[in-house]
Amino acid sequence: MKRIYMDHAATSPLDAEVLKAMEPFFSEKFGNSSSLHSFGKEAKGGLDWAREKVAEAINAKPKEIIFTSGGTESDNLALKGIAYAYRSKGNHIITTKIEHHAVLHTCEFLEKNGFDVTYLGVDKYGFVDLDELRNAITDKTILVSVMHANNEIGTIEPVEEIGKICRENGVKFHTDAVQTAGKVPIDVEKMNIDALSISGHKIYGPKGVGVLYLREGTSLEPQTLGGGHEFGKRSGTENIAGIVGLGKAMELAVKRMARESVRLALLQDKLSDKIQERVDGVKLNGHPEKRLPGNANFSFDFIEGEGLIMHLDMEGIAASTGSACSTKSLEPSHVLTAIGLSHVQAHGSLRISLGKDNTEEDVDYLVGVLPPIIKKLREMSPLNKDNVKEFENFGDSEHKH
Amino acid sequence: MKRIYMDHAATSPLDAEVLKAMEPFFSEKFGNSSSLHSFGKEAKGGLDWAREKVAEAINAKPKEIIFTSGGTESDNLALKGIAYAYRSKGNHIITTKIEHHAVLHTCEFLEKNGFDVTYLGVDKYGFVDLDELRNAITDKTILVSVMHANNEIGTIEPVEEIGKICRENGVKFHTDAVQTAGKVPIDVEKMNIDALSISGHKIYGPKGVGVLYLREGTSLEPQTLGGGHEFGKRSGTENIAGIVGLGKAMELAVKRMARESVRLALLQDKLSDKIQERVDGVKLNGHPEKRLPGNANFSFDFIEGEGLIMHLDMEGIAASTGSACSTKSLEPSHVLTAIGLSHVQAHGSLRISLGKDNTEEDVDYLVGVLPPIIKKLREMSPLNKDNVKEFENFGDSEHKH
Amino acid sequence: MYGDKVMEHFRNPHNFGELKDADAVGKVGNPTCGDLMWIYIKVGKNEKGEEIISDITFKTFGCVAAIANSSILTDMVKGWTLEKAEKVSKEDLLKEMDGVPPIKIHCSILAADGVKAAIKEYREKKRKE
Amino acid sequence: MYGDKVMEHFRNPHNFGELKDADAVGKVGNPTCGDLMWIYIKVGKNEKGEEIISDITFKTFGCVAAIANSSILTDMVKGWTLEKAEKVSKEDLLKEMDGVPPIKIHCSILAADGVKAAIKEYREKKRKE
Ligand SMILES: Cc1ncc(COP(=O)(O)O)c(C=O)c1O
Ligand SMILES: Cc1ncc(COP(=O)(O)O)c(C=O)c1O
Repeated sequence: MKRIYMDHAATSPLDAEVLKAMEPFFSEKFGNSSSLHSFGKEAKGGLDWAREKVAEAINAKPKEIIFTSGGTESDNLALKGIAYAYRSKGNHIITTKIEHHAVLHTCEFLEKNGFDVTYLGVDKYGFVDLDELRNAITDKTILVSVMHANNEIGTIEPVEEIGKICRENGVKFHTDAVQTAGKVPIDVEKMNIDALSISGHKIYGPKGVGVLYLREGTSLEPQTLGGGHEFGKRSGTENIAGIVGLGKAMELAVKRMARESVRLALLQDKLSDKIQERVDGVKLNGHPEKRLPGNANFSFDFIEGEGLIMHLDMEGIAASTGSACSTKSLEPSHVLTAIGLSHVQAHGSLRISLGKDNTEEDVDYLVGVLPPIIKKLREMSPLNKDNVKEFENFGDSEHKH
Repeated sequence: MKRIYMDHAATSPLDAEVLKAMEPFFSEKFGNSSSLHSFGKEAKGGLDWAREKVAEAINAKPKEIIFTSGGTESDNLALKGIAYAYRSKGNHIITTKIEHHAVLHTCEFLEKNGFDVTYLGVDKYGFVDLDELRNAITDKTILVSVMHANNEIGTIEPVEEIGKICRENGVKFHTDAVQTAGKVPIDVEKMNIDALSISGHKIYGPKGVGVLYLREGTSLEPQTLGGGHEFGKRSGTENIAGIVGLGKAMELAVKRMARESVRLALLQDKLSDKIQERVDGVKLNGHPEKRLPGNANFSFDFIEGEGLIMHLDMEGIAASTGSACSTKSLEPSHVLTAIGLSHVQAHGSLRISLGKDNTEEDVDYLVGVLPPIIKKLREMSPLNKDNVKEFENFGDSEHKH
Repeated sequence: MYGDKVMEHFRNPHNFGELKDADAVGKVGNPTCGDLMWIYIKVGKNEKGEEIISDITFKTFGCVAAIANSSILTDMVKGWTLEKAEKVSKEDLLKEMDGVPPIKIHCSILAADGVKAAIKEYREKKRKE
Repeated sequence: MYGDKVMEHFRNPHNFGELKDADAVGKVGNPTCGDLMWIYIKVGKNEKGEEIISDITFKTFGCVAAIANSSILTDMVKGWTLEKAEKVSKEDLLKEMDGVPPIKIHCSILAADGVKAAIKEYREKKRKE
């Protein structure tokens, strides 16, 4: 059977060119970059090369690039590292209700350890309100963390304006750019960003490698201690092959960005239009334009997402419902409830995230197989437009299993 | 020029079979293991397979295996994770003066955060004294961390006895087995081990992936928060290719262990004998027998190690002096000073760590090129047996740059 | 995550849809938690004159496990006496579901509650008659 | 880590070994920190009658940078007047070393101290004569 992967926001396949760049570092230039000998120097060469590539891609300096084990570690390191480094200045952090769990759970950890965290709400499109942000800043605020684009609904936040507000108030600004790096232009100077998280596996790079950009002069308490790698900010023998892979993936992504983002946005538009044409009781979540190219997030009335995903999987289509990570909890996506969806609507969500190998035909195929699946699930569902109202009020956050 | 790698304690090349096992997970079975669809299931399959392989290798259960980004993270997670989880029981930790910096610097961090740490000394071979350990345990002691084998001098510690003492005293026992996993038999049951660190790149597996074995029922405060991966103990999208590589590397290492450890021990004996035969003023550091197969650590009188390494490198031989990581500090190795070497002797150390591709011929070649290098460096050195005494007293630890 | 049997029942569920002339409907679950299940029953009599479930269908909003256990349980209890069906064991149902992950246990046994709720409604209706 | 010039001087150091009939020896460094350097000088006169370093050698226990800067500086100051050599600039020497890592700066300029120490010893010896 034909298999069509449409879950690129969860992860992506390694690009053949990226693998080629990594290959010499598996068993030829395999040294430990700390070693004095030639094997060590070769490894160091790869490390330096990748650092430059990543720096170039976001208009940073090589020494501002810290390699980590992924987006989750980058988020943890940024938040804990900056919070503890500036603890004497204040204990207030501002973030949003729609961040990835790597940010949210780290904030909850910090709350348990003497920090106050303000979680900004978002409007129906998922946008943070800039005035609300301004009002939330106090003289104890040390850090603002707002994601560049949301991984579920794809909404792109006004980070440049947020950066400006932070700069004006002398507050550090971190942004989780795991979904945008290599897909949407990033300029840490123009955007006034002090810290930024990137993950390799979202851009056809390897899993298990990420980046924390940290502006020169920004203090950070290291979280992983040892041999003093990465300018003393993140210890552990460097995953050179993975780091080179990330460097190559960033280079390719930036090179392809202009064309690919237009192509994906058009594909996504077509997809959204056709689905809304052929299925009723469907809603596109997130903002219609200011969204990640290729991301489409729908809510289908009266049905639940897992069954939908499994039926699509049986037709060869890989997609997701809510966040990929949320399969460990029965709670519906915190992002979808934050934009005002009831729990019933949130459970009926489908996220399609298109990528480099997806074509018009793939979209046509999806648009063909989806309506009968929705129809079948609705036939099976006790919910309908006459009774759904009585169940929608369950969307209060107090209700727990 | 012929290039001979003899620095396997720093890192090792990826085994071709390991790469082969990893390959399907780069761009075919590339899914996110949390995803519901078939790509996700394939990834989950790789993850489960590797978890079983690692568990088998150390006589643990699959659910006791937590994948991390490497040995450094495993050490950090074990120490901080257990220390904070048992904080209400006590605040005392016992370790040794010869641990890797990943353990030592984490202990220093814990000291700054309300914990008391006892650093046990070692004898001239590098052995911890079991009575000293017994005496150090108080009713506030919650954790003992003693490495399985030292990365510099190769000495294998009596972990089984240490585990027994810890068990008798109701204290958790962590061991850093980064240098021994796959090289020396490990049985977490027999050895009474509660937590154990492993790193992929020391056993012909990939860099950037490691394991923390954590005994069922042992509490741990997670340090990297997010999607709740690895049983909620270590979040971050799993590096499936890397994890499968580590699983394969462990499987191969265990299969080859019996033969390979004998072969390497014999090669190392030959190397030590020949060097001591042809060069005077040389001493083998560590214990003559209870050492890692293939590890040889020498101190050459009157010369400094960096120059020695660089001369060997020019002859095509990759070796190291002190710890690979110590190139970031001018202090001589804390391990060599802990076994009683003066700073001058410690600076003159050479670590040869043999691996699977090293042959008798390689050893002969090293034994051939080494004596003239030592001779040349000694000719250049102001130190000699008549004046060295006056400089050896500088070995006190108070002296700092 | 799910075994073959669960997937098979999810793919081709038995007994789904409204039962037009149902004697009672058991409504269980809560869409906030992602599942809502209606079990329709029709009650008849066996040769001994005992009341039995002569027909049963379901309508389910929920995950794969919720749909599969609706199908499996309705298959199972069809023809059972009300007395027996009332005591249907959640453990047995879970066994039939063949190893669902812990987080899915709740929705993998919901149909048992559904059948009980339907029988209860049937008895109450009868009492009022 | 090191540039070509440093590596070349490390590989084939100039002016190493004891200077048998040296007029003075400057002893600097500290083996605890990994370097110890002895600079041997012989003092002569130039046509103007000024005292110059007519010959110079070194013995060094230390890293690549320590050995290389011994070689480079002894090359450099050979023939210089004591007055000029006394004021040899550490910055100039560091420039000659062509970009050593920060942690190696200490041992990359040690030879300047060595030359100064040797000249100082020479002057003291002369004063006592
Ligand atoms: C917005 C966002 N932040 C952080 C992460 C975590 O990154 P990683 O998967 O590399 O741990 C993800 C993806 O899982 C993400 O989408
Ligand atoms: C004993 C020991 N512990 C920990 C580590 C750190 O492991 P990694 O290099 O995977 O971070 C090493 C090697 O560097 C080691 O030899």
